[in-house]
Amino acid sequence: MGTIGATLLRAGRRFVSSLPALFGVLVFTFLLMRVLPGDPAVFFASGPNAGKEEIEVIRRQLGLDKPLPNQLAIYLYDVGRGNLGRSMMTGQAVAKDLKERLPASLELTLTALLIALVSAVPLGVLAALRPGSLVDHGVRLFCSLGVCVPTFVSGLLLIYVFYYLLGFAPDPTGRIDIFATLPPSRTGFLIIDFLLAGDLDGWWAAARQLMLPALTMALFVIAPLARITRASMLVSLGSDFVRTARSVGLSWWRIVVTYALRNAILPVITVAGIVFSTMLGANVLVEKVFSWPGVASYALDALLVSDYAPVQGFVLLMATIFVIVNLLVDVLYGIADPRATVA
Amino acid sequence: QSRAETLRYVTGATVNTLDPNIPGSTREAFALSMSSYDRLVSFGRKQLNGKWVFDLDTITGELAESYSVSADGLKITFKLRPDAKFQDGSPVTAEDVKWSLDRCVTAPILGKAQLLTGSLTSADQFKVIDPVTIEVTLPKPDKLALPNLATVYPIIINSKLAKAHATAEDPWALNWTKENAAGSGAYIVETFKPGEQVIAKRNEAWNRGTPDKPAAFKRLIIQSVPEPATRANLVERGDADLVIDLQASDVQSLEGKGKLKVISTPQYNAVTFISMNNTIPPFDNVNVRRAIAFALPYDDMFKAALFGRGAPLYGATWADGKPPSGGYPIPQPIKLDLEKAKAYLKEAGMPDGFSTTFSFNVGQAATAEPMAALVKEQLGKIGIKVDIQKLPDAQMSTAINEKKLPFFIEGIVAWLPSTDYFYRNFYTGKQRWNYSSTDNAELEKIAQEARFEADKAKYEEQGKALNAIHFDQMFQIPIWQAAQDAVMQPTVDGYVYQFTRQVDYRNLSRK
Amino acid sequence: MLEVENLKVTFSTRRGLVEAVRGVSLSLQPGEMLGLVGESGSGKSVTGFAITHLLDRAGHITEGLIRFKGQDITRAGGADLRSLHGAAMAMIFQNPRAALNPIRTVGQQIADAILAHRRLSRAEAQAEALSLLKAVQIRDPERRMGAYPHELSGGMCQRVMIAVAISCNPSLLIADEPTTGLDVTTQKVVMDLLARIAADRGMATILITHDLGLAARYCARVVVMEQGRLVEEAEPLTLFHRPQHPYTRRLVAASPTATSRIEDLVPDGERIPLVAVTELPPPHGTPLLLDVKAVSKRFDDGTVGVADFSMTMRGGESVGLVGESGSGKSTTSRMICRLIDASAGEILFDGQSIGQIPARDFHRSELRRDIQIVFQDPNDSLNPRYTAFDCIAHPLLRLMNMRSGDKLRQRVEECADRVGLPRELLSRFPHQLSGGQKARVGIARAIACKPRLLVLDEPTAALDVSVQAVVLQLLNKLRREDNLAFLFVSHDLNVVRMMCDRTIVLRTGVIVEQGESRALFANPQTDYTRELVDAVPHIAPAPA
Amino acid sequence: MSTIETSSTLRHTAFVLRGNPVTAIAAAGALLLALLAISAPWLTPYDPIASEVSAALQPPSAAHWFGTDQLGRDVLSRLIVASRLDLTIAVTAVAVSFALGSVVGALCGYAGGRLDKAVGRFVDVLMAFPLFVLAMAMVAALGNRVENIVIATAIINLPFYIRFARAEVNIRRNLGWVEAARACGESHVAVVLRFLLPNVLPAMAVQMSLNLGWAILNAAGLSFIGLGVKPPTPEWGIMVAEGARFISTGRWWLVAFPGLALMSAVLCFNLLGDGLRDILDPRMRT
Ligand SMILES: Nc1ncnc2c1ncn2[C@@H]1O[C@H](COP(=O)(O)OP(=O)(O)OP(=O)(O)O)[C@@H](O)[C@H]1O
Ligand SMILES: Nc1ncnc2c1ncn2[C@@H]1O[C@H](COP(=O)(O)OP(=O)(O)OP(=O)(O)O)[C@@H](O)[C@H]1O
Ligand SMILES: [Mg+2]
Ligand SMILES: [Mg+2]
Repeated sequence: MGTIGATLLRAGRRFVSSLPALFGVLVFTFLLMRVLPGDPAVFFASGPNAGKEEIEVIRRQLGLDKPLPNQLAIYLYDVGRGNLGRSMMTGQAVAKDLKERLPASLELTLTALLIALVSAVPLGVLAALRPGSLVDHGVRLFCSLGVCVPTFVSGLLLIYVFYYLLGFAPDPTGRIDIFATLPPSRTGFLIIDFLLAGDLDGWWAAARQLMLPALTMALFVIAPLARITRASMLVSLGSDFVRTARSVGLSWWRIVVTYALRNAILPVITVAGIVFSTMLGANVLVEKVFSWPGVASYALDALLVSDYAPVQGFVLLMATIFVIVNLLVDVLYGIADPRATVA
Repeated sequence: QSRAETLRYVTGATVNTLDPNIPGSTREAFALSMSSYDRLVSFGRKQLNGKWVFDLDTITGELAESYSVSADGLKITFKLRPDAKFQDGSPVTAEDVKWSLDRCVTAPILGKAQLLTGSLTSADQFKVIDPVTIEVTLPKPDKLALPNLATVYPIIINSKLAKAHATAEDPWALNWTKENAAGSGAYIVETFKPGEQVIAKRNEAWNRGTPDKPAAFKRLIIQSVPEPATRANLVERGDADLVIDLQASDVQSLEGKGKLKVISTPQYNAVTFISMNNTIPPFDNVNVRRAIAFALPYDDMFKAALFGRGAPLYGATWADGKPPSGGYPIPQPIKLDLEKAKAYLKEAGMPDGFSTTFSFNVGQAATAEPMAALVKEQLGKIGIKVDIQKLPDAQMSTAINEKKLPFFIEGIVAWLPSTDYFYRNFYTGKQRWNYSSTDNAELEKIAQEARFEADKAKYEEQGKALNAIHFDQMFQIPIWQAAQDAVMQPTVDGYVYQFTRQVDYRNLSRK
Repeated sequence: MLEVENLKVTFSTRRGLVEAVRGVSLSLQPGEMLGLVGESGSGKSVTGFAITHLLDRAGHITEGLIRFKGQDITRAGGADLRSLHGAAMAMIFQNPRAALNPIRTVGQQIADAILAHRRLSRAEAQAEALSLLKAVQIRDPERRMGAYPHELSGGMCQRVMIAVAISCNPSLLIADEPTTGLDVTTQKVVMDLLARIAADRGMATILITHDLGLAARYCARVVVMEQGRLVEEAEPLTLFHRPQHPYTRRLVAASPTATSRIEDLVPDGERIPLVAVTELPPPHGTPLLLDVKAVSKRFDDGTVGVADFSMTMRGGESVGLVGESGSGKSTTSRMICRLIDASAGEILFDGQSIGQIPARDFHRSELRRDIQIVFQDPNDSLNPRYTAFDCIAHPLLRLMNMRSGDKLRQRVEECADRVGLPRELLSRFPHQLSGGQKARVGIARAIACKPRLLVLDEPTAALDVSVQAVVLQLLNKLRREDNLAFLFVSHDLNVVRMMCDRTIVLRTGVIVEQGESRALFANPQTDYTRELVDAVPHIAPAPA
Repeated sequence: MSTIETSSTLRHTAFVLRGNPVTAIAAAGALLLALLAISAPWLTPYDPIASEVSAALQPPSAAHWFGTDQLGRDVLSRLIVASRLDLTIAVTAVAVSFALGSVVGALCGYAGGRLDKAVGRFVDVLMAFPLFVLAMAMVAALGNRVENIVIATAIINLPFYIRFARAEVNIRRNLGWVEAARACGESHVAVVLRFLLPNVLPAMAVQMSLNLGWAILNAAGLSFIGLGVKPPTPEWGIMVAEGARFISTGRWWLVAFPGLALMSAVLCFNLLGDGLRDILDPRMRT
């Protein structure tokens, strides 16, 4: 109980200490967007015959007619009230857009991470058990191959092979077959919602849809995860306490899993946290290729047309998730390693 | 509904609003609004080179059962269909029409600038005569007035519904119509997810199609698929029914396979330019512009960028050097002729060339990038050093609006393509669409005169004069009208090339 | 019970095969405690691991025979091995904290070991574990069951380790340096416990250690190893008083005892002749070389490292600083050496206040070259990217403004000669040098620019006794030749007694006692000092 | 460096490579790549930017080994020339972020205190950014010139180097030899830059070689969304991105060859990492 309390306390403290970073991100994005040479008012006032007047109207609508410090103050005030502004591109409130799209991104990223972890950890362990052997080199090569293909290429290739040539995969157009009926939205995660609704066919359809994009992303992150698993597994296999475990005759499985792996898992958690955060932001390309209605592709489109509010909202969201993931990693750390609570 | 009764249309763009008037509306939003809203009138269709295209000259009633133009051309009277109903079942009245048109010319929305070109500027011009009759008054006869009412913007909105959602700051309920359709159109929007998809079902009560019956497809799915190669795969595998924005190379290969129906129509109302800003040196020198016009690798560009899909606007021969027609655009007597180009450069006092930047839009990269590479290579041969700039869309439009780009690729499109309309809107004034920043008094004068010219022959002469000035001054270089390649399942029928350069879903049916 | 015959172990390494054990034969009776001593690298641990089959993957038994209770287990594997491990023979390792799984509770780990060999329920195993904890005399065993290793002190960890090892009643226990890393006081307690448990349960024990004193105190029989070979086997008294083998002789001589002098540590042949012996204390009235007035150090995190520490030193004087781990010895020496700033107090060197110059700027001070330091661990006191030559030349370049060239080379070689470092080693990198060689480089570096005060922070703690002996002797010689003043930090009281005129005893940053070394150790005034002195294991005095 | 040392370095390198075939292959690949980049202008069979539209989109043949692209340019020639730009981008981006990140990180790790906290905050802000989006925004803001792509890539790599250097220096700052350097009269700054940094370099080499690959991928990603280097400059990422769109029309050579080039480069760098550490670390030497 004491340790849980301490962990929570630490997490809380860490959260508070990351607030300035969030604020920094907020301001920095705001400024960065204004530095972009594109003027959203001009872009969006691009109907035929749009003239100065239309541009002015939009500018006023976006609040761009005010001096920069005022804009910033208004923006901060709005954000404080949970209003992230409106997207010119979709015409919706950014908060609403993000809320609708975040589950898609999260579902994809989490699945990818899961696939990556499930394959990377055993591979890493395998490599660590026989360092320098053929297995080790093989694992290294396999993982490195995954990380050296740009995701958009592997994505397009997977589509070409599994959808176009073989027809195994459903059409790569988003989260669910367009003709399927959606389950009542409870979590926003389709594969969970379908399960809750007891619709197994729907679940299977959603899972199939998820497979290729998740695989594309997973391929890209197996390498760092396997690498860190191998490295920390090597350390913990070589450590004194594993030798102790051997000296008292524990079974092989127990030594590898309970003793070595559980100790080796800490850095893996850290890296998984980092990987998760970067994936969430960097899966723009995968989302584009698979027409996945996620937040990253949303932000990319907005960025290209200098639609400020969505980009700002997206970055803030990502930063918040980053902070939350860090907290989570901390808490996991606390659970996985009793020593962490002392530090 | 069965799959056969559904039309699945995939596109790289997205529908971002249900009200086409909202600033920032996309072309896809326009297309959807054609089906979700009705207008008073609509364009007819005609066959051109064996393909159906919209016909500017036939204007038929849509919500109007009939219309009449007074002899002096100052009054247009519309009789509404008595049986027309909004999608919520309430009847369409003249009040609704007046409110909608008032809104179009007063609210700060896109329709305002458009209707202006048809002399429709004020709410006073619209008068309710009785519940099914409305009268439009014009300050002077304007042949674009009626066509303007067939364009995308003057949608007829269910005014009672809209007013219920109006607020003091937003008297025209713009915020509400953005996300809610309150029209009488052929399709009722069911799901609207900007950036993902729109799903609409057929409005069974709608009967304003050509043979007075509802649209053919029971359901309509408009889906955003950003990756063009994926769109091609979808339609090839039969998962999508229709797509119009494929890459030229994919269209070529799909056409070659012969499994699908491919209808390619040059975009008659659109022109792609290599533009030069006539106020930025050295492009302020007419001879430089001429030199460029004769130094561009037209054929190569056409082949490499468009795979030969479209209508070239170069390589014509004008007998006795005069424009053969008063239409716009017409093919120009320009071609790759480096000797000539060098001569012009010399005349311009720059025999050794100069350096400049050449810009294009990231969104257009698929065609613009090979073009730019070719332009750079060719111009290099006459000493013009070109630095290629690839700009994100918003930056490009901002830079163009601020007249900062000397040399770039751009395109124009006119919904009401008449010669004077093109010249007035794209060659005059300090505004964004005057890409070349042309300021030519003679051109402006003739164009303004032509606007209200009723005599066809005279109009033709004016058009020729404008074309002659254009060629002489070479403000910018029209290069082609790219093709609109509609690729569809062989079963899909009724595709018509529309002024919006989008699909009008109401035209389509399945054999 | 255990018989080992002509055991040979090789390791395949990147540099080819390394023969670590080259023919060891020994035997052990039930209930006997055998000492296995020798210097670092002599193959003690490898012998232990080979017997228990815990060698690294790279290691192989190439020859020999291991018989355990009459059974040949040389090539045992799989299930045999597992039942052998723990149930028949167990091992206790050097660093107890590292040898325990940091993320499992003490109770779980003991229970794991029990469950590996006996069919019990978890609860029964836990109960058994608790009784084991009681057996190793841990205070408050119920509470400790749920504790993690990091929550325990080093001594407690070692007790837990013992509990794990004896959990299945093995008949053979191999304790590989069970007390290195522990305080002298804790060492005694743990060893006593181990001896008692072994006796109670009739376990045969092999005690691996490099501390002859320890072996002498607890073992009935001691074998000495050198470079993978057994060189001598005897009872401790015989061994220490009449060593047969030259290696044993050297080893015995090098181990400091309560009465030994520096000169005794090294066999006659290797003794360095003292040039000028100025045993006399400097005359009264000479100005103080170092005057430390009430300095204290409080770290950023609030820990008080040293509080109100005062001392004085004269030129050529040698002062020892002793105390248990964490008592502030290093902190004090680093403050005096001007590597960190004191939070309060004043330091005068040669009459000048050097405490006022911030440590950040002290490198520019004239006095920098007068105060030099030699560090505890020779392994990390040399820049891995510098050759020995570079290391020694470094202060010359920086503090004496010498340029690279013949003169520098000459000076470096001279220093190397003075510390007895062969010149051909100068081009080597630290990892290519032995511990003793590295220590010499460190000393050469410190004396290169002829300082007046040398601070030595446990300069021999990581060295073997024989190397330590040589280094101590060397230091002593240098001190006398150059009339250097030493501030000598160590936890080995015997060494301090030999090296220092005066000794200061520190405890949690506070001076407990100080005085003339010999007197202080002969007759400690405080309990703390007495405990320190008593805990040092000695080879029993020779029978008269 | 004396000749003794260089020869021992070489011997050591050879030793490491022999013991680790994967690294050896990767090293050979990287070397080949570097040679290719250096001698690119003399190797290309055709002018990489000269178009020949009549010969566009030809499959591999004896004349054009890797086929031709949309403008009839020789894919092989473009590939070879692109190696130059790609390696330049990768190497400069990594060099910039390494130079800046390691120095700042090392100083922070050594000094601790307020500087450390301030920089830590800055790094937090950077880390909290979705990095690829940051790169996109920066390229969009600054214009898609090669320098800007390099800067953007460098900035998004920066936090890793700062953190890494900070951590590595932090654990070493109290080691004997560091204090010894101080006692030998070195200032704090000199200790950090001349003593600590070179010692953390081997560990960072792994990160660097990974980042080299990553930088190339990053540039490719930017190209894919249209923010890559400007045409007609040949660059692998652009070639792959353009070629990827031709997959469905069966013009596989447009994506396959640039894709393979890019892949093998990234693969080499990735696999090189571990070996590089062994080579650079003097402690691994005999
Ligand atoms: N895993 C290994 N690989 C290669 N050589 C090894 C390995 N383990 C030990 N050795 C070598 O075996 C020899 C004996 O080592 P061992 O650990 O037994 O020494 P030790 O007597 O226990 O010394 P210490 O007192 O330092 O513990 C040493 O020279 C060492 O280098
Ligand atoms: N940088 C630091 N920050 C905070 N506390 C420190 C720091 N350095 C030392 N301490 C604390 O100051 C106290 C004295 O430490 P010091 O290193 O001087 O002990 P020591 O006597 O040299 O011990 P040992 O024999 O283990 O070397 C310890 O409690 C230690 O934890
Ligand atoms: Mg040992
Ligand atoms: Mg210390």
